[in-house]
Amino acid sequence: MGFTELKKVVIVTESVIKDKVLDHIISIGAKGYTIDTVCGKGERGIRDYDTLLGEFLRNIKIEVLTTKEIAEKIMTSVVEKFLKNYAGIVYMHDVEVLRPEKFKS
Amino acid sequence: MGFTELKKVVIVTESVIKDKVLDHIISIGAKGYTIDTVCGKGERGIRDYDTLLGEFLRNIKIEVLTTKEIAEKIMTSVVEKFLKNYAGIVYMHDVEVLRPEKFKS
Amino acid sequence: MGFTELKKVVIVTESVIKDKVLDHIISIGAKGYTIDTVCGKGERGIRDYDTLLGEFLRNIKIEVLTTKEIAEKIMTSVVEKFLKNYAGIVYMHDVEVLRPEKFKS
Amino acid sequence: MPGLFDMIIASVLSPPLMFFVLGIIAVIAKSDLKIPDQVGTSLGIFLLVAIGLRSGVGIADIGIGSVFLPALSAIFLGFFIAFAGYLILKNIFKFDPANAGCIAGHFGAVSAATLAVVLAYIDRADIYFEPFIPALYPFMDTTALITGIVLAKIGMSKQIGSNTQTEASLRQVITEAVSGKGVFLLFGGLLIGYITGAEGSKKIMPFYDTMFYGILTLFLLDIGLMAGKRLREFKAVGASIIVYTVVMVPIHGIFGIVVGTLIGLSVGGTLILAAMAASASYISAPAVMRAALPTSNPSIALTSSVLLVFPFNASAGIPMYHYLAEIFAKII
Amino acid sequence: MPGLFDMIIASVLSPPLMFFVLGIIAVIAKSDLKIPDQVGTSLGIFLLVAIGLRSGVGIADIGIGSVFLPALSAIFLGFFIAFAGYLILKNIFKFDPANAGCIAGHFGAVSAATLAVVLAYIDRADIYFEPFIPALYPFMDTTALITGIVLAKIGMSKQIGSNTQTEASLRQVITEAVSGKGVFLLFGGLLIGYITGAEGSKKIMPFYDTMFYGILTLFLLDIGLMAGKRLREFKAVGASIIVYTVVMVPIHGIFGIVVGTLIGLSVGGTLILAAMAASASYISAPAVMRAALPTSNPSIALTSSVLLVFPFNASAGIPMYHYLAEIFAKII
Amino acid sequence: MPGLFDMIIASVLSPPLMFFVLGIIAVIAKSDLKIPDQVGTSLGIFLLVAIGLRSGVGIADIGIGSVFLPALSAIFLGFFIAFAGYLILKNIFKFDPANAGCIAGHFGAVSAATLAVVLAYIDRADIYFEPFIPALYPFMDTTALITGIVLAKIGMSKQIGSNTQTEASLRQVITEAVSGKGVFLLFGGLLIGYITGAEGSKKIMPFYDTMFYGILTLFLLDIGLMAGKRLREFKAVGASIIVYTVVMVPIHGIFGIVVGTLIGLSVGGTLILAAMAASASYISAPAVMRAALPTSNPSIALTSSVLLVFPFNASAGIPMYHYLAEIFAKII
Ligand SMILES: Nc1ncnc2c1ncn2[C@@H]1O[C@H](COP(=O)(O)O)[C@@H](O)[C@H]1O
Ligand SMILES: Nc1ncnc2c1ncn2[C@@H]1O[C@H](COP(=O)(O)O)[C@@H](O)[C@H]1O
Ligand SMILES: Nc1ncnc2c1ncn2[C@@H]1O[C@H](COP(=O)(O)O)[C@@H](O)[C@H]1O
Ligand code: NA
Ligand code: NA
Ligand code: NA
Repeated sequence: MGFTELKKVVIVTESVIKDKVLDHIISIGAKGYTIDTVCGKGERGIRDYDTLLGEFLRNIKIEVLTTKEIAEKIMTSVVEKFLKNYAGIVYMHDVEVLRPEKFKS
Repeated sequence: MGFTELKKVVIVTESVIKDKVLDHIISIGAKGYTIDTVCGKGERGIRDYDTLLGEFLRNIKIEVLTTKEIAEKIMTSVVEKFLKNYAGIVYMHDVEVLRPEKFKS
Repeated sequence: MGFTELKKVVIVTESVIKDKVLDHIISIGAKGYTIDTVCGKGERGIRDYDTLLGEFLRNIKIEVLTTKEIAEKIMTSVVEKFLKNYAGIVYMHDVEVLRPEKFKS
Repeated sequence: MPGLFDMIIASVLSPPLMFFVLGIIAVIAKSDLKIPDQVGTSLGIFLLVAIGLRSGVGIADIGIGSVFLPALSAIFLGFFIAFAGYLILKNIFKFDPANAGCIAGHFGAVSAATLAVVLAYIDRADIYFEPFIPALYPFMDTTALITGIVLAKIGMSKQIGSNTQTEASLRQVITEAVSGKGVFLLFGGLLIGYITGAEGSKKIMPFYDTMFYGILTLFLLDIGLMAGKRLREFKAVGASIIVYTVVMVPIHGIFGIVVGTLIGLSVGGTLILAAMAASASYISAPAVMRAALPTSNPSIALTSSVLLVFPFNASAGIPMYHYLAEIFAKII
Repeated sequence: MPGLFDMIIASVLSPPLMFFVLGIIAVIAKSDLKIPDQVGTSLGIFLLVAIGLRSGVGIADIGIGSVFLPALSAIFLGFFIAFAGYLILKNIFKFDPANAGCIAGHFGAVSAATLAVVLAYIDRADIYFEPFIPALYPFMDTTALITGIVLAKIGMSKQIGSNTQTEASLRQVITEAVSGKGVFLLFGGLLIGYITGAEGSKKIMPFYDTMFYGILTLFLLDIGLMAGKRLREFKAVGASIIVYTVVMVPIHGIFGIVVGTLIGLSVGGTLILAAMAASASYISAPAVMRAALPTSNPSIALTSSVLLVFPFNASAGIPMYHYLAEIFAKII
Repeated sequence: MPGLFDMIIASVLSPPLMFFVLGIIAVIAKSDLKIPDQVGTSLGIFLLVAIGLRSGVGIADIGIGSVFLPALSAIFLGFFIAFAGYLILKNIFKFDPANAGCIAGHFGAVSAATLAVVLAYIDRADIYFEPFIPALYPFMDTTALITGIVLAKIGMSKQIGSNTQTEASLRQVITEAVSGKGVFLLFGGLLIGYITGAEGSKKIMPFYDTMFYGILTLFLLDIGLMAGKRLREFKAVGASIIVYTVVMVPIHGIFGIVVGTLIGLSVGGTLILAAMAASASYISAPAVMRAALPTSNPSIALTSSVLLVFPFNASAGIPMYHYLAEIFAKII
């Protein structure tokens, strides 16, 4: 088993658009994702979900391991499609994996 | 204080084997870890823990900062020992730390 | 939209100093952060928050995207100011972002 | 009936409102108090199920026929308040369509906490009401949210000169509004209460009844904490929303009184209808609006709902509507 | 005693089952309703402690001696259902050892929700039962899980021709099954109820008694939500499990009736024993099996347990076992 | 009054203490049982609000004047226990200032669980107490925490020869101690109970009263689980803390009895005051101390509080204080 280089894309955005974002990244070609609920602060102020408001002030963090091409496509399209109107950031970096076929179509 | 390069290994796998995986990475030489509960999707479908089933459909994400050698050993052995039968991924990337002695035996 | 290289700094430390650490990194020049509650193990033993003790044995993980200069300043100052007396680690690595202006003063 | 002033004082000094105030004080005093979020959510679930069950048992008693006209009226009120609100906010206060629809939807929709508070009020005042009235909540609430969203989408599509997307997502808007947690629980509890009736639900009602007022206090403590956190957003609310709130909330209440009296409800029933009409939503509406209207900022409506509308209704509003409902009942 | 058909209708229309159905509907209607997971877990904790306490107080009343034979019978039932299930699943339905043991363990184990539902049924029907019977749950449950796991491990080691690992981990399997949350809470509650007795536990029982049925409704709502989410997995279940379920669940119930009647339990006690035997576990068993048998897929057993076994038992099954228990009691 | 020995046995066999023990056993037995953390936190919130409300209603009854002297005494006890503790720990047991202050603060502060347990004890023993006594908790608790922190800071600044930072943060220390969740809830409940009185709170008290003992059992189960997890830290506690605990806890209780008797409290009131004085905090104090005194290690105090102080007080301590309070009442 050798190590293969892939990209990890991270998206932090509003919980209310969770399903739309997940459908979107799968449609672009991601084979999976890992997701968690987080809090944060950015241009749009503090987003801290510990209230009755449920999803409203909650952030999600989505991590996707995928190829460089799909990673770049995810980044640009997520900014275009979602981050104009919704709070969020997106970034990526290199990672090394075993079993690269798990992450490719 | 200068910056030293180390590896960060990330393991996402099933919560039911949490203790076994943690014991394993410590036994290989990791000095610590950070762990959290996450949801996700991959080859084995959606794993979303918000149910009565407790650990059954829950993922954990384990992050370990360690040397390159131990990192590689963790990756290959975790795939061998656990990821044949359990859902999961493992990957690593470079990080820079201060106080490198904290992470080495 | 081209990709710009920035640093991601990660701090894992005790929940009781959350506000102080957040104020500190903002004062140094970070424009935002993402924060979550985690468990972990290190030099100071196991820190697992699932008890009545609230913050006492809870870790937080803070992630900050920022420039290399500020990242380095955050790392050294957090070690100086907090990690002498409180459990914790801090590390950083490169990431690529779109819209770099979001992360700079 | 005691004087209006005494009724207001009694409302202000009732445990539920005092717990709300305690929550606000906790935030101001920088206390680390919080109701853990999963527990807060569950308190709300409990209250909605309890209200639903009680109403369902009530309907089983008096027959489903008498619910028809009141349900229509609730739909009318939800629609009318949101529709008028949209026009006022867009044309008089110059909001863009997305924010006009968003705010109008919040004000037309119903606050579950206000509904619980008015039920506690009525119980204290010991006046009769048709037991199914609380069950009108979903009708008014859903209609208002859909109206606000649809009007906003129409307004936006007019501006950018296209309505393809609007058509496509209208069904989704309606589905989401109808299947929203609050509406679903109240309807579900209602159905179960209706089907099992007083006899069948006998074993479970002690739980829901004994705990109702106590749970309400903790729920309002939680809402108070949320309201307290919104205080720092208050300056962002802006004069126009404050004016809109102060003028329209009592008018919405009066709409409710007029409609309730005209369709022949008792004073108690009319009062509940008025409180629902006057209330503005803040728990479910913000997330619904944020998802449906990406360019809207529900923070404004939310802050106003929880810092102005709720405290007003829970203190002076409800006794006022009660007072007016008595008068109207005599006139008509 | 009313006719069987009426008894079934009454069960279907009882609040607990209706809340279960409401949960399923919520998922189908794509409602965002969920019982927060920590709260759902706590509802289960409450029910187990309440059942344990009540049983313990009961045993304190009648003396511990009379529990011995019933406990042995529960162990026998747990062992027998899992053992027979393993052979049937492996030899007739051609499952591999890991999955045969996994599924057989689920069906031999006990569903706490079914236990709560049969207690609610008995309370409604107002029939006598030996108060310690619910305390047999841990005996039957633990035995079945261990039997399923051990048989699977033996079957697997035969296939790969080695049994070193099996020996080593048998102790671990037993420890885990016995210290599992459900078993532990019921036993713990039992002990406390037994030691403190009716007098000592007087102060705490109003809490556990008043809230039992209400908590049960919310718990079943949560189980309904979980069941609803499993619907999309239903096609993965496969014909063989469906056949196994449909044929074996009533037979397991009848085993329970026969054993209960033979050892001289009352009709009520026999009915509870039968419901436990017929029930299949879905809350704790999947995680236990997934950890102990890495190559098994507990999803299949889980889906069948919650979508077939539980609804059958909670609607038609329990009245049927009641009916048969009455008949058997007369025959023997 | 039954003999001391019988009173101790009755305390040991009371459901609350047995649930505490059950929690410890669960950890030892490696059970996967846990009370989900948000729910555990909420159980504590419930208990504090309930105690506060009850006391407030009590004060409304007897007038606020009679609270003044007892409140002063509680402040005195909190200060004195922390102050004496600091001196003893620093000079006799040779702790550094930070840890001396940290430990002394924990022992001067009050455990809400012990307060609830002594209330359950008194209710069982059916003896009278001034209803406002539980409301003294915040006075004693806050004073002790602040005293411990301030003494530690003074001690530290002496060592490093500077006290600028101490001055600056004293206000912060006090603010944090006073606005801490526990203190805030008890005070808040108290105020609401006081303002609404018995009549106004009639609707909500059934909830708080019916559930108090039941919630207490689950809360103590949770504390037992936490205590069990601390077992592995026990060897880190060290002989000096064990000696300090064993000697000082009963002495703290006796301080409470003396003060209570001197200011003319009833035996019941004196007993509650003594239990508060003898108790040591473990839920809120550790995080407060960890934040305020970065070089302290609250684990030591915490482990001792929950594994030594609480079990002692909840079993033998409270009956002993009761016994002594009766004697003192006769002497003075
Ligand atoms: N510089 C940053 N570093 C880390 N996370 C950030 C940063 N800026 C924003 N975020 C995260 O992205 C969310 C939305 O950001 P924004 O759109 O800037 O309000 C915030 O709530 C944070 O969770
Ligand atoms: N491409 C991916 N990117 C990020 N996380 C993944 C990916 N694939 C799988 N995962 C995570 O690993 C878990 C197990 O994956 P699998 O074994 O493929 O089902 C999933 O539930 C996800 O949390
Ligand atoms: N080698 C490591 N890898 C990942 N996380 C670590 C490591 N060491 C420590 N941590 C995290 O940092 C926290 C504090 O570490 P420490 O100060 O070493 O006790 C731990 O509870 C972990 O969450
Ligand atoms: Na309204
Ligand atoms: Na069974
Ligand atoms: Na004390």
